[in-house]
Amino acid sequence: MNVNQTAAWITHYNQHLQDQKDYLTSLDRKIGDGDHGINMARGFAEAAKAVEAETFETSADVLKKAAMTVMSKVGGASGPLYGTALLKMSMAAKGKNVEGDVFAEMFEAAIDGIKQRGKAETGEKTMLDVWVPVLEEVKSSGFDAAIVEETAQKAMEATKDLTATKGRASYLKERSKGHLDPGAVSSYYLFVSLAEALKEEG
Amino acid sequence: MNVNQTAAWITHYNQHLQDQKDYLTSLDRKIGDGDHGINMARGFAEAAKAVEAETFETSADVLKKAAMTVMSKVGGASGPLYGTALLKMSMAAKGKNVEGDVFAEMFEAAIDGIKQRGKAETGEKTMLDVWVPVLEEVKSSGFDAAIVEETAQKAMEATKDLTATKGRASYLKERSKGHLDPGAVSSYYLFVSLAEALKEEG
Amino acid sequence: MKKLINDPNLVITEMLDGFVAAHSSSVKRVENTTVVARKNAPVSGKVGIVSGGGSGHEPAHAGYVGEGMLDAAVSGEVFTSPTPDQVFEAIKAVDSGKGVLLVIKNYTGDVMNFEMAAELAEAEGIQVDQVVVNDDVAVEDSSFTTGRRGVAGTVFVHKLAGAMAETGASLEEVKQTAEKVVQHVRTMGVALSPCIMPSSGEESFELGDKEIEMGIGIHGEPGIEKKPLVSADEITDEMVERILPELELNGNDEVAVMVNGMGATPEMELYIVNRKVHELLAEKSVTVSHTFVGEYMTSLEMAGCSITVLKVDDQLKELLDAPSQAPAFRI
Amino acid sequence: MKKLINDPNLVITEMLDGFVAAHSSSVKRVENTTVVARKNAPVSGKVGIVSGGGSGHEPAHAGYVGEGMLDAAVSGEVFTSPTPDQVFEAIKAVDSGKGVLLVIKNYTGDVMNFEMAAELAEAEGIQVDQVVVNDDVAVEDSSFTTGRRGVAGTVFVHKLAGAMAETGASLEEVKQTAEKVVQHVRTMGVALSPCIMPSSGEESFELGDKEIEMGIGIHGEPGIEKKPLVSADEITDEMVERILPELELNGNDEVAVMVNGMGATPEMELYIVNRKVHELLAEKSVTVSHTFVGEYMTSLEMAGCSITVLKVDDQLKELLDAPSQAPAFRI
Ligand SMILES: Nc1ncnc2c1ncn2[C@@H]1O[C@H](COP(=O)(O)OP(=O)(O)O)[C@@H](O)[C@H]1O
Ligand SMILES: Nc1ncnc2c1ncn2[C@@H]1O[C@H](COP(=O)(O)OP(=O)(O)O)[C@@H](O)[C@H]1O
Ligand SMILES: [Mg+2]
Ligand SMILES: [Mg+2]
Ligand SMILES: [Mg+2]
Ligand SMILES: [Mg+2]
Repeated sequence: MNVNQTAAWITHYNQHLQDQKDYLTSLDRKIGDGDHGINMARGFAEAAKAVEAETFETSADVLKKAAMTVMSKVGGASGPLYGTALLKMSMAAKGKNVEGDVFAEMFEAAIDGIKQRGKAETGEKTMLDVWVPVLEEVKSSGFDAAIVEETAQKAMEATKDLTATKGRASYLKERSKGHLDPGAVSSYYLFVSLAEALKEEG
Repeated sequence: MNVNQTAAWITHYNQHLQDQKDYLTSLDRKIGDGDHGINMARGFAEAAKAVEAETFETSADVLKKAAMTVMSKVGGASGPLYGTALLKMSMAAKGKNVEGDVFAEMFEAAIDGIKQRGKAETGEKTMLDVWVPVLEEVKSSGFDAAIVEETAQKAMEATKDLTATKGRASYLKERSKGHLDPGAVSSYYLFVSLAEALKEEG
Repeated sequence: MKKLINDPNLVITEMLDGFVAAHSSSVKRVENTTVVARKNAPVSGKVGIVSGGGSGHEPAHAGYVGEGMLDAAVSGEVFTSPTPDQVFEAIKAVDSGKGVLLVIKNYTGDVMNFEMAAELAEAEGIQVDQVVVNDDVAVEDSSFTTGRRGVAGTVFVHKLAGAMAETGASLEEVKQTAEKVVQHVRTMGVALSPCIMPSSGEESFELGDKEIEMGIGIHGEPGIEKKPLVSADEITDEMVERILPELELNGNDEVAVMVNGMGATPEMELYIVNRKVHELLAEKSVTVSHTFVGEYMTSLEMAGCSITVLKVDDQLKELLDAPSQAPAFRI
Repeated sequence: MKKLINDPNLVITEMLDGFVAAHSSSVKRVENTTVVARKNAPVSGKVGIVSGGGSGHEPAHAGYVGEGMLDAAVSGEVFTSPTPDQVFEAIKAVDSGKGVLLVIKNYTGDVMNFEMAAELAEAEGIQVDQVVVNDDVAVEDSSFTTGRRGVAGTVFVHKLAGAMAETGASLEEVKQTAEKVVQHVRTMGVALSPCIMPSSGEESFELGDKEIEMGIGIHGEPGIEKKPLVSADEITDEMVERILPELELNGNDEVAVMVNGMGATPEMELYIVNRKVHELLAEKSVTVSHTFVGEYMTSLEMAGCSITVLKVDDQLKELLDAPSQAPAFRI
C-alpha cells in the first residue's frame, strides 16, 4: 500500500461513511444513542479533508494525520477508538513498506490499542468483533484484500447474535441481541475501503 | 316557581352540565382555553349537592345558596358571572312569589350583575347574548317557559356568527367567528333546566 | 395523553403538597386552601404581595413565593382563575396592617375573581390595591376589547414590586413600582406544539407537522396566526420586531430580557433564541443589563417560548439585583 | 420534528453563544473551544473542577459553572462525549497550580475522552485526578459490564465537590468528597416519551400510547423495560423501591432528594412525584434534609423524570448549604 493508496483508503472510507451515515445512525438508535453515523461522518469528513490538503511522505504519515483529526473531531466512544486504531497502525507502519505481514502487524497494534483504551474483549458486541476475525484470517492465510473484506462482512453480520456487555448497547442486556453493532458495521466499511484503495493504481 | 322547583332548576342544570361537560369543553377549546365544561360541571355539582343537602324556605334562599357555592367552586370567568347572576336573581326574588313579571325582574337583575362584573354588552359573543334576548322576549310577551327555552336556543345558535370582543375568545378576533360561544351554550341549558323544573309538580 | 399524575381532579392539591414538602423551610400552605404563603407571613412592617391564577404555569405562581418576591400565591384549577374566597384567604394570610397588593394578569376571569376578593377584604378593613399586568403584544390593546393579556412579564412585576416591598415601602409606592414595570414590559410568544389539559386529555389546539402558532398566550389558547416553521433566528426576529416598537427604545436605552420556555422546549433552544435576541438588540445599540433564560411562566407541556423585554432605569436595575429567596427565582 | 434551531450542525456553538451572552458577568467561552469557564478562571489557591459530556442535557453542564460549583464545563456534540483536546483546553483554563478534578459520568466515551485529556495534561505537568459518577440503579454494576451510568446524581457531585474546593481544600480532599457523594448517591429514571436528535430529526425510541420506558439513561437510549403507563404514585413507588435498597437506609438516616425533569415534563408533575417520594421516605422514617425539584440533567425534550437520593451526613449537609452562584443552581 503506497502513500496515495493510504490517502485513498481514508477518502473512500469517508465516502462510505457519508453514504451510510443515516444507516449507521439508525443502527445506533436501536441499541445505542443514535449518533454513530453522525459522529463518524463528521469526524472522517474532516480527516479526509486534512489528508487531501497535504502531501505526505509515507503511509504512516497519512495514518497519523487521520488519527489526530479523528481523535479531535469524532468524540463519543468511537472517536478515541478509531483514533487510537489509526494511530497504532501508523506507528506499526512507520519505516516499513506496507505489504504482506505488515498488515497483520498494523491490525494487531490497532486491536491492542482498542482493547487497552476500551477495556473490551471479543464477543462483547463491539467493533473488536470485526477487527479480531480479520486479524486472525490475515495471520492464518496472509493478507488478501478481497478475503479481508469478506471476513469483515461475515464478522459484522455475526454481531447480530451477540449480547452486548460493553458500550452503550450493554445497558439493554439481552435486548441488544438481534441487532447489528453499529461500530462493527462502520469497521466493516473501513475494510471495504481498504480493499477498494488497494485495487487502485498508486 | 315554588321552592322545590327552584331546587330542581339547580339539580337539573347540574345534570345537563355533567352530560354536556365534554361538549362545552370542546367548544371552549376552539375559541378559549378548553375548561368551560370542566369549570361548570365542577362548580354546579357542588351547588346541586349544597341545594339537596338542606331544606329551604324560599326560592331566594335556594338561589343564594347556589350562588355562593358557584362563586367559590367554579372559578375562571364563568364562576363570578354565574355566581353574580344567581345572587342577583336571589335578591330580586326575595320576599316575592316567583311568577309572571318577577321572572323578568330576576333576569334583568342578573343581566345588570353580569354586565357590571364583566363589563361586556350584547353582541360581544358572551353569555349575555343569550340572557338579553330571553329578557326581551319575557318583557314583551310575558313569561312562558317553553318560549324562553326556544328563545334561548335561537340566541345561543346566533352566537356562532358573532365576533368575540370580550372574554378569552376575543384574542382570536375574526377567527372566533363560526364557533358557538361556550358560555352562551351553558346559559341555554340554564333556561332548558328552568323550563323542565317548571313542568314538574312542586 | 401521558402524564405523571394520579387523579386529574387532584393534580392541584397533590402538586401543592409536593411543593410545600420540597420547600418546607420557607413556605407553608394556608390550611384548607390552595394558597402557598411565606412561612413567616404576615411579615410585619411590609406590604404583602399576592399573585396567582390558574395552575399549569409552574413555576408560576407558588415558585415566586419567598423573601424578595411574593408573600403568597393562589392556585386555581388548571388554566382557571382561582375563586374569590381563595384569594381572600391569601390576602388575610399576608396582611401585616400595611396593606396588600394584588398582582393580576389581565384575563376576564382573573380580574373578576381578584376584584371580588378585594371587595371581601376591604369589607373587613384590609387595605388592598391591585395592578393588572398586560404585557402580551400579540393582543391588541383597545378600549373596545379586553386588552392585552398578562404573560411572562408578570415575573418581572413579582420581582420588582417584591424587592420594593422588602425596603419597607408603602402600598402606594409598591404599586407605583409595579405599574412602572407594567408600563415598560412587553412579551411575545410562539408555540411549536399544543399542551394537554389533565382533565380532558386533549390537545389544546391542532398544529400541522411544519406549523407554528404565533402570538400564543399561556393557556393553550390558539395564537393569532398559524405559520410555517422557519429557523429560530427568523422566528426570534419576528417576535422581537413586534416587541420593540411598543417600547420605543433608542440607542441609549437599557433592557432586561427574559427568554421563557413554555414547558417542553429544551433549554438548548432557548439559548439559541437568546443568542439572536442579543444580536438584534446589539444591532439597535440597546444594552442588555440582565438576562433570564429558563422556564418562568409555562403552559403545561407546550413547546415554544416567549420573549420578554423590560425597559429598565437605575431604580429597576437596582431592584432586579436585590436578593430573592423564591425557589424559582433565586438571586 | 419541530425545533427552535437554525442549522443542526450549529446548535452547540449557537447555544454556547446564547449562554455566555446571558451570563456574561460570570462566565466566558474559552476561545475556539466548546469550553465555558468562570470569568475569573483560574481561581488562585483553588482546585479546579471540570465536568462535561455530550450536549442535550441542559442546564448540564455549563449551567453549573460558577462560584461554588464548576470551574469549567466542556460540551460535546449532542449526546456525544467531547474530544480530548477540548477537555484539555478546559483543564488548562482552570488550573491554578493546585490541580484539577475531572467529573466524568460513567460512559465508555466520556471515560476514554476525559482520560486521554488527563494524559495530555499530565504530559504538560498539570496535576489531574478524576471521579467517575455511576448513580443509575437501572444498570447492573458488575465487573463484566461497563457498570452503572452516570446521570442526575452528577449534579450533587458538582455541588459538593465544588463547595469543598471553594474551602481551599487539596485535590485529594476534593476528590474524596466527590467519591463520597458517588458512593452515596443513586438515581432511577423513567420516560413517557422519547427525545429527538436535532441532527437526524428522529425519535430516539418507539413507545406506545400507554407505555412508559423504565430505567432510561440521559441519551435517549431505550430503558431496561417497557411497561404500561400507571399512576404517578405507582411509578414513583417502583422507582424509589429500586433506589433505597442500594443505599441501605435505616430510620436514623438523612437524605437529599432530587426530582429531575427530563425536558418536557411539566413542573406540576414533578411536584406530584416529589409528594410521593416524601411520603415513601417518611414511611421508612428517613428524614429529607434538602429537596430539589426541576430540570437539572435533561435529555432534550424527553418527557419523564428521574429520582435521585443522596445519603447525607453533617459534612455533606453543610456543603449542600454552601453558597453557589452557578446559573442553574443558585443557593
Ligand atoms: N469498550 C469498547 N470497546 C470497543 N468498541 C466499543 C466500546 N464501546 C463502544 N464501542 C463501539 O463504539 C460504537 C458506538 O460508537 P458511538 O455511537 O459513536 O459512541 P457512543 O456510544 O459514545 O454514542 C459501538 O457500536 C461499539 O462498536
Ligand atoms: N366579560 C364577559 N361578560 C360576560 N360573559 C363573559 C365575559 N367573559 C367571558 N364570558 C363568558 O365566559 C365563558 C368562558 O368561561 P370559562 O371558560 O369557564 O372561563 P375562562 O374564559 O376564564 O376559561 C365565555 O364563553 C363567555 O360566555
Ligand atoms: Mg452512539
Ligand atoms: Mg375557558
Ligand atoms: Mg380558563
Ligand atoms: Mg453518543
